[in-house]
Amino acid sequence: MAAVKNKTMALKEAVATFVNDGDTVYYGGFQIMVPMAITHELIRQKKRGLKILNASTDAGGLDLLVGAGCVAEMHLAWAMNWYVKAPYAIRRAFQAGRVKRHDLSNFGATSALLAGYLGIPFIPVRGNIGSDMIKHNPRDLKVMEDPFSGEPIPVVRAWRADVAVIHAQRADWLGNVVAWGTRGVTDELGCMAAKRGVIVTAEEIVDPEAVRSDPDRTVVPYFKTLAVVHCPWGAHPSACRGYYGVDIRFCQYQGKYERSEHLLPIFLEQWVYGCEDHEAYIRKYIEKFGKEGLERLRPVLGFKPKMDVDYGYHDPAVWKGVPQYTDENIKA
Amino acid sequence: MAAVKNKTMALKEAVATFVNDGDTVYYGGFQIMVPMAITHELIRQKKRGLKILNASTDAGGLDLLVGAGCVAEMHLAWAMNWYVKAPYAIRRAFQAGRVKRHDLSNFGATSALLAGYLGIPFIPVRGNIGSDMIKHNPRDLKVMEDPFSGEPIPVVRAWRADVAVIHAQRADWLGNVVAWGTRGVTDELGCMAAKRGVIVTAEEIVDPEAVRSDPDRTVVPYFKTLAVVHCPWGAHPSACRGYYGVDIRFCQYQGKYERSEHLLPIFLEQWVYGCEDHEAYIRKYIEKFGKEGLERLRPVLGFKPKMDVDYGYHDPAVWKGVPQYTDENIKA
Amino acid sequence: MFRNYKLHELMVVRCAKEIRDGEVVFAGVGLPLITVSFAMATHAPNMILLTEGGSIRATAPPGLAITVDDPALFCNGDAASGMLSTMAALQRGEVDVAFIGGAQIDRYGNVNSTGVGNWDEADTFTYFAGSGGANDMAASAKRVLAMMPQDPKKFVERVDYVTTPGPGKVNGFQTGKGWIPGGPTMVVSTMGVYKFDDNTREIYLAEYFPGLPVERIRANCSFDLKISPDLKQTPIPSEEELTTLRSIDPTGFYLD
Amino acid sequence: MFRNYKLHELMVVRCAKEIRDGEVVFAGVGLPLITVSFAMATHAPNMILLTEGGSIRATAPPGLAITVDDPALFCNGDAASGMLSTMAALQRGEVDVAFIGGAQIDRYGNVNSTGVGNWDEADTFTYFAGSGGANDMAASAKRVLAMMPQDPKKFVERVDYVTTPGPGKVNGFQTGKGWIPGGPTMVVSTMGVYKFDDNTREIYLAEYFPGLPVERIRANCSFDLKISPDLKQTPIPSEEELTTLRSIDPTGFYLD
Repeated sequence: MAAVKNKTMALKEAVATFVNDGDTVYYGGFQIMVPMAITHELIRQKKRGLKILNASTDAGGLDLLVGAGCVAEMHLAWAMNWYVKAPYAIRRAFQAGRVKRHDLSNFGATSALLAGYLGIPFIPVRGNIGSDMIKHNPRDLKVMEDPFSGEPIPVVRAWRADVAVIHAQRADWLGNVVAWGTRGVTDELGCMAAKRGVIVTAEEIVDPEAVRSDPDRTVVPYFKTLAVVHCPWGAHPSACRGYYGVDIRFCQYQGKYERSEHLLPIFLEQWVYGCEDHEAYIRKYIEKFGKEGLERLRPVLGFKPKMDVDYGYHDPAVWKGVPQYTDENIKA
Repeated sequence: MAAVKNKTMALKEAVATFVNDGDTVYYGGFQIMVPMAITHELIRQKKRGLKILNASTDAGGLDLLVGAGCVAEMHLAWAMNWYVKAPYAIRRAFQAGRVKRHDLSNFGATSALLAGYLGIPFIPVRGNIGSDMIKHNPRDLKVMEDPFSGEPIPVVRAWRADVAVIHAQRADWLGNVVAWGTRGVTDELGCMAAKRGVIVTAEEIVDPEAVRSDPDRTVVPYFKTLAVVHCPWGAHPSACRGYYGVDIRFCQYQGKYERSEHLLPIFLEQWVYGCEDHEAYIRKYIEKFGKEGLERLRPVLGFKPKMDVDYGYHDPAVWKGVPQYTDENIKA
Repeated sequence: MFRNYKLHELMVVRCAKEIRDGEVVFAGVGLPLITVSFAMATHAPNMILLTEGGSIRATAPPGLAITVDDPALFCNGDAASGMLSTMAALQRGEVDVAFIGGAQIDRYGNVNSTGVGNWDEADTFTYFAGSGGANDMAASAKRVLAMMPQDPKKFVERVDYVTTPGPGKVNGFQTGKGWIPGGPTMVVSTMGVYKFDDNTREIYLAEYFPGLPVERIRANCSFDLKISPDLKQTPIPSEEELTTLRSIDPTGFYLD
Repeated sequence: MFRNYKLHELMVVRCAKEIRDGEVVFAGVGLPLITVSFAMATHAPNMILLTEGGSIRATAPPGLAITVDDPALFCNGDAASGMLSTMAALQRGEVDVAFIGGAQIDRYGNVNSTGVGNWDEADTFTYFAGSGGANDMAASAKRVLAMMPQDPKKFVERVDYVTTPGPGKVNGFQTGKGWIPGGPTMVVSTMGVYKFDDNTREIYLAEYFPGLPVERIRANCSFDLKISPDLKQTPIPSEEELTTLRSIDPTGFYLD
């Protein structure tokens, strides 16, 4: 029997192996769980011409990626570093014509990811009708006639990435990805729709036996996963549910660099190119802002499941030798 | 402050209050988790003209409902009492013109429920193209042109019931419904799409605090729920995950009655009309087939979640008084 | 009477009054989330809270949330199944009240949260974040409250980009026909409260904030603002209301 | 040589050989589920198992499952997110092999699992269960194995109801054009193994079961059955194969 494949690897190797220039990339997370360690590694490896798909993204991760010149197009609803109130690098790149934006509403984008997940070519949505998004994003949005009612209805094109990049709470070495506290928002959709598969950084790597004790929590099953990377603090400065909160001060600090065309390269030099990997980035953080900076991010724990759950199995062998139930009516 | 509403009630009251003749009903479960106690109560109350929506259904529950004359139309992919290899009462009702069948593939039906869940009027599917289902079910299925690619693609009309009826492992008295071991297959979709809401029978009723300790497991949130009924063995003779397996011998016994137009009324008289409620039905079962009949259905337990999960909360009050992070580059 | 409350407190207390007990409310981060926690703590204890990150709650979160997928929203939540589940409730028409923000609004209630300038001449266009869920909320909620800062560049004749169509005819689609939705139904700015004329579908000033002369409100609006014949002053929050409100955000994270 | 194995055992072992290690396999209840457990236990330890109830597994279930949403399929499963998740994988084209059953098949591989008789004259129509997932499997899996009983009423010139279109032109749709799928790719009946001619898209006998003369197989088919020039006998299961197989269903729940 062939050995079951262990998919754990270093982030450097995962990104080098599974992300190509020009790829369409599902970019995971929402306002938290932003795949920041992967973002830095994409920048370090000077990936170019990426086409990004996602619903909404915060904490400036995508702003860094665009500012570093990795992105050619973005299909999405919302991109921000909320803590400085704008996506500065994206704004500059759009003005300079370096990046194309294809805007949808948040549920328009989520529906496009859902259609990709379902393997269907498009899906109707209720939003977007009458907006300028229909004018400016004909690639993703059309208004058609509902063949059942004859009424006009917007439809969005299915989004399917080549590769998905996400940060998760846990994964096993086989590649099963576990999320709790809202099942990953849109990550389940974006990942399953990805054609080649998923690169996941996780706070903890566990044995498949742990995941299999509660398969309802799996949001990405192993057969979609390309690489599992053990990466504590992999979403920093965004939050990771149950592990750390948003580092608001660092988002603001990073945001001040994002704000200026001249300063951003200094940030990238110091915090991305100048750090060999995410561990080095966290070491630099501690050197510069102290361990108390990270300590401040620790969550209040104690919100633990309290229901007694058992998946229970029934063995059909019990039926062996049990006679048919019958009575006077059905004897024949 | 108004008191929070307790939605627990007797099944008799729930069905009398929330199901009207002529209603479109999402019929829960799949091969297991069939809402059998609700089925019996619908029959007892002589509900008429129901239009049933579901993907696939087994264990003869729907066959009894049709055989008792409650159903006018069925939109679905598959109906069976697998243990006698046919849906006999449905077959007879179709032949006599008493029931209309609108057939889709299983994922066609699931997609129709998903479209109802999403609040969109229709959704594309990959299956059904070229089949006779397109000829015979134009109400639910059309082939249209994908507005993005121009290729032909089947679409199914969204299904939205007036009311959904399901059996669940647990619910709280507020109406939150919990499922584990595959998240209810299609119940989450059929229930959320229901316009008036959901009647749920559950093996156990728990406090909201228990459910809230693990909100990822909620498949129907309380605001969609009309009535919560405590009903152990409520899916018998189908299975309830973690509580009991399929009662194959009883399915076969019931199936022998389903098989004959003349025998079915005797079954209904003895096991449905003749039992005041589901408790009486279970008492009758024990009288007739012994407690060992139920004991045989006990699952093998010990398949319990083993991951240490904490939803973790981060208090933004920690940021009070923490100065901005800065350095020589961004002093200005 | 002008010193004992803050502008945000006035806005939040005013907005909260639009929520009726037992309603389904879709709230984003920031002031809307404070607003619903305040409503739950006062006149709407049976309110049902939905958020974009997928939270469904019968109770206020255990503390402040600073993102729409904040762990706070899921700790002791009633359900948590991702954006699909709550946005689907919105699309099914089950949301009574939703909140949106925006950077520009025009006389016909079109809201812009995408950017200012001419989109077709990219170098003139200053991108904000994008629609996010704003367009979805306005498309499907029964009542839509917009909370916005007000100045002449923000209250304009015609928004530069229609992110969220208002209750009139936009881009060839007439709202209110068939299922086609109707945009914001009320606007609470930093200066007053606005509603829409059912016939002309034009915005008008319904309430002015205490101490703000109508002339100053007009001056912060670059179109000819209609004023309600029944113009009222927005009520000043009571001491009791302020005490409750401040207990929800004790460090002034949002309210300061 | 005809006495030491059962017909179902022969069918299961033959079908299992169609599964290659590492493939994604969609299996329904009964013989298919036994087939995949057998493949996992022998030559395909890295097979990926999906079921209609939503199970995704790297390992065989801890025991026999008797429904497609059986608890057995989720105990120690790798993922369990309902029918959406596995059927979506199917629609995305990620399933290598799927199994279907059926009550009738015709010379062009159309399969009927809906009912026999004339649908438009209801009183003549005997309903079976309906499509279930059969149509979906055949529409989207790369290879589709049909396991069916064979007699002249089941192997017919034209099925009474096309539940699952075969690899030819049906109801105006030509399979294999664009994304339009192609129906069953192999049929294992109770008498032999069938494949389809790439040009004529017609079914032909590729293997006969041990001890069954081709004439008897022809007699159990009501159209003029084509026979492969390379007709082979289906291999008899080895002792080792039978031992492994019987350990999966020790009480003979399916195999007897």
